Amino acid sequence: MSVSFPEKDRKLVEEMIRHYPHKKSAIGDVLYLAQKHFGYITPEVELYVASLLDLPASYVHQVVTFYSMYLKKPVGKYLIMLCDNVSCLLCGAEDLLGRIKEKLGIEVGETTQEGKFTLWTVECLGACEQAPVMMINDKLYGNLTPDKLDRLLDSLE
Amino acid sequence: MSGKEKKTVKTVIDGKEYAFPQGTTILEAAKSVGIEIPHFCYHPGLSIAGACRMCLVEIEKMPKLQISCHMTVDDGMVIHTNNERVKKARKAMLEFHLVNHPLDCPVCDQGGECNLQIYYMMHGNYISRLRENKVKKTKKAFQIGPHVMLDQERCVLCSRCVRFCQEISKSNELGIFQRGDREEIDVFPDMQLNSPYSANVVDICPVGALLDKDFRFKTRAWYLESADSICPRCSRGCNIEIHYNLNRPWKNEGRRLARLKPRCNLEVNDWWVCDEGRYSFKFIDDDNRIEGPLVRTDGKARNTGFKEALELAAESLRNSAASTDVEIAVLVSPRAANEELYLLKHVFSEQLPGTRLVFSSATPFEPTEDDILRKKDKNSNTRGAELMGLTPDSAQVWSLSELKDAVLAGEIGALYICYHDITGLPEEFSAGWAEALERIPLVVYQGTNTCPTSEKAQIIFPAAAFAEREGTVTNFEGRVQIQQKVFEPLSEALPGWQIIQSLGVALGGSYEYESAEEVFADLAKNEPAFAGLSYEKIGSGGFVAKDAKA
Amino acid sequence: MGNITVKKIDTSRPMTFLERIYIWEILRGLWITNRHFVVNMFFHILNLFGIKTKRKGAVTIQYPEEHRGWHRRLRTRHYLARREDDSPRCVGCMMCETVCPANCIYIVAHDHPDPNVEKQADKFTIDMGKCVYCGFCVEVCPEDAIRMDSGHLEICSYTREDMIYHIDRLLEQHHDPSDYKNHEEWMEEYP
Amino acid sequence: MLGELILKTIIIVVVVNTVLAFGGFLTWVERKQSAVMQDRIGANRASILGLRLWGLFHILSDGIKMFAKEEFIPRTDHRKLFLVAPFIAWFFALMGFAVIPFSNTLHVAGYELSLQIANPQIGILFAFAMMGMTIYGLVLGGWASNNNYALLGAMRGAAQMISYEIALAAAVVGPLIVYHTLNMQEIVLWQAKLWGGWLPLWGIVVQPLAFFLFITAGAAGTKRVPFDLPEGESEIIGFNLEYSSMRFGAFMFTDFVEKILVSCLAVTVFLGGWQVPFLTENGFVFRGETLLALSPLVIWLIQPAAFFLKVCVVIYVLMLVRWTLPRFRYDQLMHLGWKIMLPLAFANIVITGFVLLVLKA
Repeated sequence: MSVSFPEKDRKLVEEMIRHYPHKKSAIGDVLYLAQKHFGYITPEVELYVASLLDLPASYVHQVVTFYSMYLKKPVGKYLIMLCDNVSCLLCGAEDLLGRIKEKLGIEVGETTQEGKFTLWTVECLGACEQAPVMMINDKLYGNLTPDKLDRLLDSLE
Repeated sequence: MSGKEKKTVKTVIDGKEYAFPQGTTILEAAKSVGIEIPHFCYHPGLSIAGACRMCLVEIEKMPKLQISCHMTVDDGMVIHTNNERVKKARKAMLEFHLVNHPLDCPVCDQGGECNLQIYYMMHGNYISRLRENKVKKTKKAFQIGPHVMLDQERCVLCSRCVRFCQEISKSNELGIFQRGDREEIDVFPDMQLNSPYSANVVDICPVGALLDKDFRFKTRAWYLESADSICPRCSRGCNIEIHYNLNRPWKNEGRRLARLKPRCNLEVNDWWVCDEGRYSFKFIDDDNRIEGPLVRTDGKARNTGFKEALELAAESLRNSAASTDVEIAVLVSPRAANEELYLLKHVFSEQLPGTRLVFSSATPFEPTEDDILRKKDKNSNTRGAELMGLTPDSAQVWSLSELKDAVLAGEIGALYICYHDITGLPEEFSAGWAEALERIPLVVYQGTNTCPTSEKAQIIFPAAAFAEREGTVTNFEGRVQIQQKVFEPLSEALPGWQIIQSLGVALGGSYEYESAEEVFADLAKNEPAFAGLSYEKIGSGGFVAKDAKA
Repeated sequence: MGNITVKKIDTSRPMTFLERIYIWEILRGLWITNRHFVVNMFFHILNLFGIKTKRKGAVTIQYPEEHRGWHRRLRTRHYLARREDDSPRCVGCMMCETVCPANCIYIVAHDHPDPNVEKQADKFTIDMGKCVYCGFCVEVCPEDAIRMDSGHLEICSYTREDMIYHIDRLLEQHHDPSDYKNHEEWMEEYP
Repeated sequence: MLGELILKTIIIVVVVNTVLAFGGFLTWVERKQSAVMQDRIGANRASILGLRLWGLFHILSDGIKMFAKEEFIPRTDHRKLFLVAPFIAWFFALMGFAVIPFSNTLHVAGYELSLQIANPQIGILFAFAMMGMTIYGLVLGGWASNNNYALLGAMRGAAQMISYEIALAAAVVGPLIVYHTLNMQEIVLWQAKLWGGWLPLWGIVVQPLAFFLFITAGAAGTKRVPFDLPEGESEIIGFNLEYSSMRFGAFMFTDFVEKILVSCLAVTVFLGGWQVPFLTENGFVFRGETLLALSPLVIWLIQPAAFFLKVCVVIYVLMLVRWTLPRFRYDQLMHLGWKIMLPLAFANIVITGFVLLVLKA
């Protein structure tokens, strides 16, 4: 197998498996770990995960393709997830989206040339009280305005 | 099921009260009293998914409709399977199933045997209310394995095939990937649906999403006629249906037999058949079939007609028998039907006493085996030969190597070969046979197709293939099952029992069997293992011969 | 030709004496046929000498040279239609073969090189000698691929083999709509 | 003697060929006439080098077709009879023309030149005899076909023809009483009389009922529509069921020849034969005044032309009847023949005799 976890992560996987009554229940955690480690989940990674959890590869693939937050393709250093659901839309998400596109020169789903930013639009992020919101990697930013957005993007290295 | 008597419950279905064993699903219960409830995802051989929601029924005092494939009957239940509410729900479900289903019934091989079509005609027959474009997949039909084509657009996501791969073949190639309206059946990237049971997913697919590559576009389902038979490929003796087409000879490249489908027999093969068996029929309409009795003189074979060939064979065999130096050997095949084996045994021992019987269960096929269906012994009737005492276990019967030794010692004057292609067997059996055959003065070959062994024979009799003659075979556990005659033998070929009987008559005996059934009646009389059996008793499900378990 | 009027005859009334002796009626009959002969002959002779008359001596249409227009509903020889991109519309579903009451259609299908088209007819043969022109094949075709408005009525040949139309021949001819008349035009011309 | 032989031979050849050619021509006439009266055009497709001539070449193409078609001969014990039957009918039909006077007698260089093959005293009886003999061809054909339906058709035909033969003969008796002769030429000569100086005393004038009966019975005797039960072209199976090719053609052709014969007889007996009104040996004469003096040779040429014209008119009428009336049913046919025509013919004889007696007295 071409991909494998280092020793440290393998210990972590065993730890995860111990948390659940069934081995296969750990699949979510293990996949997330794999994504962290490999950047995104390729079929090789799925096969590796399957071998760790004694699962059929197709089962792992089902899980991976079901959840949108498992990345199937490489993304930039910063993954911008802009909410375009109703509340955010009403509060100006469209303007924000236009501003990002203009600033970074990419369309939704694309990554900038140097591989720094990837732009996604997502459904509700569960923070409508701060609309419009977006997430960059794991961090949520609310009450955005185009100026605030500019500053935020500029501040990211 | 732990030996305890199951409780019966009284349930009203569509206004009539019936009694069912407790734990029966409503769908099965209704089916047992002749009420078909539409369904896609339910299959009696698989786990219950409840994915398609087509089998909804109304149960009184339950607020919502219930899926009948999962709900079990219970005392006092009042079930409506076909009232307005149920029909409306079903119609709505069908509409959902059809939202993204392409309108390509004309090019779909499932057309004519497609549940979607049937249910649409039953419940819908409406004009689509859909205004949006249907979701189109990037790929239309593509091959996902050696035998299976997948068209994701047609899929209704019943997950039968996924469950088959998980539960029956345990090969897990298929999965339902993505979600929502992008959900699709597929194999894991870069993998193939190549389990030895892969083509079963075609049978269980209720729509045209999974199709047989071999059968693809050859003909249409409604042109085919069906007959019950037994798979000849291994000693499991899976029950099959032979689908054939005689009325439209321009279809299927002129081949009569279009496909084999498994036939449910819970004692033998459940609902399944392996791919090896499924595609084992090609030899029947192959170009190398032997079409007439051939007599080879000076290396040239010519069709002489049965009369001349039989007389020549009888004369030559008698000459060999008259000689005291050499013996006559008969190579018995475990691929022959019980009737043929019986006649071989009797005709030769009665007409040419001292004939040496030789038995070999070697086949040119790979001896694959698993604990699902496939058996290592790739002969359909080894057990039958065993029960008749034709295996080398008994002292009178030689094995192939014993025969070879005798041949090389010049002790064999004539060899009658049934179906065996000796030179085509794996090395351990066939070694040296090419030369050994040359040393036998007279080789008579009875078989269906031309093979290297038949090329070495002086007299060749064309035998009917398993679908062209009636006969019984005995599977590994001693179950005697009937192979029906589906269509007439190719050109001059005759059923094996008829050839042997005619040879017996030519040798001076009197055998007057009119049909395989009569042969079997005698067989049952004279062979203790088959005592009491008859075609009637065997029926379509087969019957385990007495003493077979021993 | 104007509208044809049919004289109403009351057959329930008893015959008059003149009718019963029959001879008078015969003479009347002879008079009618004779009148037709003389009148028609008169126009024939006028036409023979090159005098154009509005009325012709005969209603005959000299068929192979001239023919009446074709009604839109007329079923003529089949042809296989093509798509805009010139590929055959036929997908080889064999519905026409199935429905054909004369069993005169023979189709062998195979894979289309384009995976999105999937299936196509490899051989599509119609035995015109057997065809009964019922039009079921046109009716049943889900792709509108087989049509019976080619405008070819005169199907004849010296051999039976020539009556068997293969796919290339069925694909080559397209219909000529100018020969067709819709119902109103037709009724005007041939009331 | 030799001269007479040569002369007669020439006349025979001329008459026979004329009749046959005219018969062939009639096949075209029949088609065209029916076509014109039915607002059609009729056969016009046969062409030679693009020349169609209103379908005249159909006579030729029909003949070629008849000869070129496969001849089917049934398995029969009477093969020779089968083969010869059509020609028996054909032969006797032609024989009838032997006594028809096509022109007056011309005395040239000691020879009596007349377009009449023979002029026996019993001329008209000979013609009837020959017409009666054609039945044999029909019956033999039907019988030798070895086919029940053909035999039935032949019997039906024979019954019909014999029935009407009687009416036919009886119808002629009236005129014969008037003419007081059986000699055909004399019959024609008798009709040269003018009544009151202007009305030609033709048979039709002195015997109108007989003429009507004669035409009707003649049509029936020659199997013309509406009396075409023996053949029943497409509907009933007739005596010629087993015939094909030219033998069938011979039967067909016999019909046309018989039609001409009946017309010739009708013209001779009732329409003044070759007589042209007011044309005497000196030319056209009206009430003693010579209007137009003509040489005897011209007169001798006008007379056959007149005869031919009269025959054409009769044939036209016969054909007109054919395309007007539907076919009789067999019982109607017999009813008409035996219960109407024959009594009327007898009545005609009685009345004629009575009138003649009165006139004589």
